[in-house]
Amino acid sequence: MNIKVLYFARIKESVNYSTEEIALPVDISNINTLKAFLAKRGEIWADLFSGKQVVRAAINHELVDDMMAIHDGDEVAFFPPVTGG
Amino acid sequence: MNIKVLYFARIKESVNYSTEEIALPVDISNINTLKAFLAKRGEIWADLFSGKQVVRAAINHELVDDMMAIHDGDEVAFFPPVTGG
Amino acid sequence: MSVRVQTADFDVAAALAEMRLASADIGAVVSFIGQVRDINDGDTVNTLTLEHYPQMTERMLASIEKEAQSRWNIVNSLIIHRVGTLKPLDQIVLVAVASAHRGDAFKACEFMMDYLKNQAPFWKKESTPDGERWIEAKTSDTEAQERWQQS
Amino acid sequence: MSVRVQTADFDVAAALAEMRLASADIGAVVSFIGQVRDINDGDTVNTLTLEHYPQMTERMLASIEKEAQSRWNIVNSLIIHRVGTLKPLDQIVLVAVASAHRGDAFKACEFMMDYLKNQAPFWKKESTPDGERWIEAKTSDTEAQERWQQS
Repeated sequence: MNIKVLYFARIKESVNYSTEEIALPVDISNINTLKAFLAKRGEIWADLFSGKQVVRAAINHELVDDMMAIHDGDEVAFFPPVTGG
Repeated sequence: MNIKVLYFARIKESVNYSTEEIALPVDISNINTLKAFLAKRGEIWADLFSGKQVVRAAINHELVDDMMAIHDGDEVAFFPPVTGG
Repeated sequence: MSVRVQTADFDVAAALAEMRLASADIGAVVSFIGQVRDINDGDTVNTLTLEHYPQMTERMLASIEKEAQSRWNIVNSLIIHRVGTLKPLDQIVLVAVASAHRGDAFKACEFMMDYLKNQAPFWKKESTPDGERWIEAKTSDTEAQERWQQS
Repeated sequence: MSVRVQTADFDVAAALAEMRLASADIGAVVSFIGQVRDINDGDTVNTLTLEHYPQMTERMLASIEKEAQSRWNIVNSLIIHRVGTLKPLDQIVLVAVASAHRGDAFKACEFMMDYLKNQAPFWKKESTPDGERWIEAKTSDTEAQERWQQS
């Protein structure tokens, strides 16, 4: 399936872009497995997505936990803990 | 001793004046005994000061309880529970 | 720290701007505005008249501010309370607290209002179509104040 | 109920006046103003830049307002949050709640700020004399939100 992935704040600066389209392998079905998939892209990605850092996720503009399923066409976002207000 | 007594709000309207000077008998030494003294002035006064109604007291602009001693020259105030804000 | 009791209306914008711009240590300003409602206990309110005990009012409000300052980290605070005859939608009171962080400002502002309601010598009389009546003190206000004594 | 996210500054006076004058059912308006401090973690702050996730921000703020409305008796509420680059003493956020009685307004306003701090997708980056740095989320903010889950 195809999804859109967005990165924000410190994570966006680390990976050096803000958005990409990804055609997911069939075994990637939730946020957890997507993080593991991204972590294999190299050192910067491993550092962000292998669990050493707190990375929050949203699917279609809703905060979700790592077990949330991903569906074709979803907009997935990764970002650090929020600091507004 | 001589004191000044002030009345406010509903109590002022009941007694029909806002301030008076009173020369206290020697046995009137605190708010409690002053209330009992005022209660003897007649029906309106008895209704206010014999304990049926909540009447708060202040001495020299400080809220006090009924056991607080009164001294010569004090400004004593009687009023209903406050309702500002 | 300042306290004003006045018949004139007050300018919330100016008061809050002055408070927050006084220092770049301030990260949070919490304010409370109280206004006259048009219905109370089911009856229409035409006017609301506030009486007070002048010398005692300022003293009591200042002592409430001082107590708040001793309990929380606050940079500045302000109480403005009107007296005289007001009508629905008129502003009655402004309590504002400035602090570095929001928790202190929220707590101090609510504390000041709860104490003001129970200790500051103001009394309200409403004029309704059926005549005038003094407003009775509410048990809920006493309970609101008592919360602060447990901590 | 309304939510605004904008780069422009906002007019607290106009916002609060509009809110309180909307109805004579309103007896209380509690508001929170957040502003940029000039010192953070011991360092001078030259500018503060707020990034956000546009479609998600409005949605999350609206859901925070809705949750507050379900928990307390509130007549109206408002959240205005700025994004972009700000400097010390600039206003960041306004949260205001109007209600018949003060208890609801105080609780709902603090609740909205605590949830906004933990759930709304904003991120702050400060520019200091030593360079730029992202502000880390604070445990104290998480704890502030958790208080509301116990009730």
